[in-house]
Amino acid sequence: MSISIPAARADFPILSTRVNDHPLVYLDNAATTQKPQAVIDSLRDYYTFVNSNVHRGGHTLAVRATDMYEAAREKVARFINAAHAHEVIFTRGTTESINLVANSFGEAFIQPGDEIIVSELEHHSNYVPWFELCQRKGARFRVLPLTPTGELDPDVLQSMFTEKTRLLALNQVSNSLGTVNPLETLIPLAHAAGVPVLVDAAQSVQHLAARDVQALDADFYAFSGHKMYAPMGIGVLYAKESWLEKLPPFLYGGEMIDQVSSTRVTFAQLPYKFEAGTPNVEGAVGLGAAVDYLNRFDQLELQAYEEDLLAYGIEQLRAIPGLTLYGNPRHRSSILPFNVEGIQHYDMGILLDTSGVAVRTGQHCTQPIMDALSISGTVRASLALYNNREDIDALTRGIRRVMKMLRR
Amino acid sequence: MSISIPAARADFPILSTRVNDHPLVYLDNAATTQKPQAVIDSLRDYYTFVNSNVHRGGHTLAVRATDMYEAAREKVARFINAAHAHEVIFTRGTTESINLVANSFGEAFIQPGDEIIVSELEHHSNYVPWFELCQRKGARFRVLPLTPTGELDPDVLQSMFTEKTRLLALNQVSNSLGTVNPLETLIPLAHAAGVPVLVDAAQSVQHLAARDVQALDADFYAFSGHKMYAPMGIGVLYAKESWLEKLPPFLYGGEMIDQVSSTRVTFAQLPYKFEAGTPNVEGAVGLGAAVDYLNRFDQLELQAYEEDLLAYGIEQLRAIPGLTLYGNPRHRSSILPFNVEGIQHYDMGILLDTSGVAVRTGQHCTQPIMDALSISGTVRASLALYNNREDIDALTRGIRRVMKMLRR
Amino acid sequence: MQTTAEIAAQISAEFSLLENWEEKYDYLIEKGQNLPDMPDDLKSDEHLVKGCQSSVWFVTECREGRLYFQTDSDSLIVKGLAALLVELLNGQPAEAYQNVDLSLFDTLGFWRHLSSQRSNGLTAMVSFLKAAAEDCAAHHGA
Amino acid sequence: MQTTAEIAAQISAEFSLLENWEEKYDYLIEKGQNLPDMPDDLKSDEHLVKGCQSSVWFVTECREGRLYFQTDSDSLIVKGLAALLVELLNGQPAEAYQNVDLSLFDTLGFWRHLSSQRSNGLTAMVSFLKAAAEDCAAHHGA
Ligand SMILES: Cc1ncc(COP(=O)(O)O)c(C=O)c1O
Ligand SMILES: Cc1ncc(COP(=O)(O)O)c(C=O)c1O
Repeated sequence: MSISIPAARADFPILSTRVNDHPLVYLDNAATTQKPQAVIDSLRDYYTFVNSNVHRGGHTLAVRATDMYEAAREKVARFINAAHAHEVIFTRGTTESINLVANSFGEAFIQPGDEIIVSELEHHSNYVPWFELCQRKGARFRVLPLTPTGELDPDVLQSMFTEKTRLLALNQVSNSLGTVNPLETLIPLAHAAGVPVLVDAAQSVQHLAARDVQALDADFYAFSGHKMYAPMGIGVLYAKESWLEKLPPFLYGGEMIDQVSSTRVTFAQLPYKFEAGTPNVEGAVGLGAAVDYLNRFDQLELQAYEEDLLAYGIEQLRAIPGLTLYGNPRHRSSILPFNVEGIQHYDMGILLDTSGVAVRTGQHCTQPIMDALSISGTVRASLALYNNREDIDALTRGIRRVMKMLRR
Repeated sequence: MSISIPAARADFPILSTRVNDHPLVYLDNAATTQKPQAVIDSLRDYYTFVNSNVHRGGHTLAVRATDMYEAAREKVARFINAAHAHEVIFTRGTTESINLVANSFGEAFIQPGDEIIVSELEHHSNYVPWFELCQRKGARFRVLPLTPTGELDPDVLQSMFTEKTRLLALNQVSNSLGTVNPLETLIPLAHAAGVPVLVDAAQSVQHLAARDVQALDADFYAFSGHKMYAPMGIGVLYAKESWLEKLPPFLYGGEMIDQVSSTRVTFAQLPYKFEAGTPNVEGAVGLGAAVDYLNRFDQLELQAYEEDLLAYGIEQLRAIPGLTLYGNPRHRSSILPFNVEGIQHYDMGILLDTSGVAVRTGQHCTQPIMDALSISGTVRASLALYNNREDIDALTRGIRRVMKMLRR
Repeated sequence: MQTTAEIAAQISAEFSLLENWEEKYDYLIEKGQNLPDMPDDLKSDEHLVKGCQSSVWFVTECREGRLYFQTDSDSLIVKGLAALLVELLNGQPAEAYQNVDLSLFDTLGFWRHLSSQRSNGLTAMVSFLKAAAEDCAAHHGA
Repeated sequence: MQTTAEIAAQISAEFSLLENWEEKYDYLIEKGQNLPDMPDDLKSDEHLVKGCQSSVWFVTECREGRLYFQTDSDSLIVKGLAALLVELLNGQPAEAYQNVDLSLFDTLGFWRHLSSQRSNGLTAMVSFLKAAAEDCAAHHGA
């Protein structure tokens, strides 16, 4: 049963705070989303009734904590339709998930002369780990360029595959432009060339219903809890079982160990092999609560609501004279990147804040995109399920006010 | 101003829950501690009033979140008396902290034929990362053996240093035996041999007042929030500035980047160079709240209280016929490891749990110690500041009851 | 021979008479203590089923599509659980192993308590027996 | 020439007349806009002080132990802050730079708002000026 989307706003206590004597208009959701009361309460309840380290067997609280931790894994597995719960590895976030693959996959499979392709649309977290891996291994770092509309061209990608290509890393939604990449085309192209694909889903898993990793046939799928209404400090690496079996561990210690002596070490089974040290049980529980929260909505309805709001935002921003909206992809999700002629993005951000409107400004950890667009940065408004047309109106009102202030 | 220690028990809401129809007697503190209400509330307040991604400048919430994150870093720096706040790197926990050093230090400084010394007292998290580093680099992995009392012998350590020794990794307190290692002797020995020292402080930073990293002259000092009354998913690597300047980054992406192009990447200044991706702001805030909480006590008084309780526990356990208490170090902290003749440790743990007493059983991620003692595991009761003599009495009563049940 | 379902019902009935955790564990441990000890020479790595905190050994034998087994553990509690498995399954046809309904352990309260998705001592034991039963059925069918 | 403390008091007094955030920013931006633009050829990497979200350039000159500087930024807000630094410090003796009391920015409200331990645009600017002043003092003293 789905609940009404506009009513969801009341689930997020922070949205009723005031900032600089104005009601908070939170449009920095691509950086991190706010948390529903159900998630906040899940943390309190965890520490008030359950908290324990997870371990094999043991006392009642330990069993309860372990069960909650593993139940969270199963919720996440179902949310992205993983074939097995043990294909879900808990990490700190997208950045760690990608670094895990860059290290473990890189160690096992990258040789001098090999090639790795990333797109020019990537966040630094899905760019620099591959750049550095290539440096370490003497491999070739290749960048699939943006088109003028801010999209990726499947034909260009096709032309870049060689028999040396070992991996394609790209996002599902760009955090700077909002471009939704056509994974349903790109992944089969890569697979036809024998190339596995890592998908950075940091900006998609919370917005697109198309998060079925089996339907997408993604080899690796990485995302962060804190961008999907869950707490900070928890994230996910999904990987196909066949890859996880083949990759060496990333970090060593704690629960990922099977046997240890001074001459020989063996590792635990999946998923524990990739979860060294005490896991963030609290974070996993909170992520599970966020998945439960999201599951209260009809997923297609939620996506339609957000797309409608985005379309409204695009329309309202385009009506402002002198405003440039960056990118013009066929399919865009949740991101409104712009500048107003003669107004530096940082100034716009600071002055919007004086009326309670929270946006992010700068390069958004995507310097390659900024270089491709020959700009120093953008103002970025980004949406979540609790935003509504009034938020967009507050944004455009704020922009017009800043324009009046600065253009004298 | 210090508050009374016995009264502190009321600050921990979970301690008033019941388990299996008995009041919870939580003696699994070495695995993870419970959280005071102040820490639990700090999480709720963070998400209700502040939550935002930290970034450079930006809107009001982002500035507040950044300030709280950096204030937490300063609290931690003062707590361990670091010379600079930027010597405090936030990680997920001890395991990640140690892996960070094993990777970055290992990458920069370990050559084939070099030697790394760890002690036989180490947790797998401070053993396996060095073992694996040695495997990768063709270096020699050397283990400083336990003495029969469960201690480390400075003379033996001295004899192990060669001109090839590059690092000594050891804990301040053993999680399996409670041995307090004489760092004030061992670190100078290592430094005299030109060997830097990594200290695993996972079991000491919450118990010993001797956590002044400058007085100890530790090169690296690693610990976990969740074992010191803070949330899960946050930990610390302290390292001397001079080391942090020299080490290459560990993970790549997000806020640790300065400039990026397809041919060149440069990194941010300390501490950000070592904090890739969205940090766990919530965790840092909770850790800051835990430090504030601990600072309400007189630190020497707190240590004396815990040592007195430990002495009582040792006395009471030794009075049980057929019980072996492991290790007999001159200085012991917080850990009571034992077995009762004829009773498997797992059975003891499960049956103690039926009367609400939570202990941990097994190898405690220290297989080398178990091998050295020729046992398959122990029952471990471990103390925190909220424990009292009644908890010890509940433990010994429970043990006697189990003995009656099993010895027919 | 009774079916596993019948045996399960019987064990449940016995258990329902016990009043508290202590009595339940007492009963479980007694079950284990009544099981004959396995000769030490059979307690080899080959027969060890990797548990977590305790060791448990199984020696199986397949006769005419039925699987028989002996078992032992250094833990009395695990041995008690293993003893329930003996009661339930020993000498049953291979299909009975595949279809065994573990909700019995749920009712006893031990399942939730002694196992968890992470610890799975019981799961490991049952998986081992299922694999052995599959082998047994395959040989018998062939 | 007035001391920095006197100038700071004067700026504070002016600011205290402003009623809200908008007016304060208005005033700050006006300060920036009144500052002469720096010729483009001086806006080189050599003179760039690494800020975070905006670029700010400083060209300094040391005369008889006093430090003079020009500054510019692509951000009007940063340029306004830089203009306050010009009012406060330009042409002061090197010691004045070392001892500058940044609590002025606190009172204005901008310090907390525009900077944070992480963003430190203002911190970066002041550190840069302090280093230049130190150089200046060293050369003058020598
Ligand atoms: C001595 C010691 N070192 C390292 C660790 C690992 O800490 P964590 O699991 O928090 O990473 C522990 C905790 O189990 C420990 O007791
Ligand atoms: C597309 C994309 N990838 C990766 C990341 C990094 O995520 P995190 O900082 O949570 O590790 C982000 C978030 O900033 C992102 O937007």
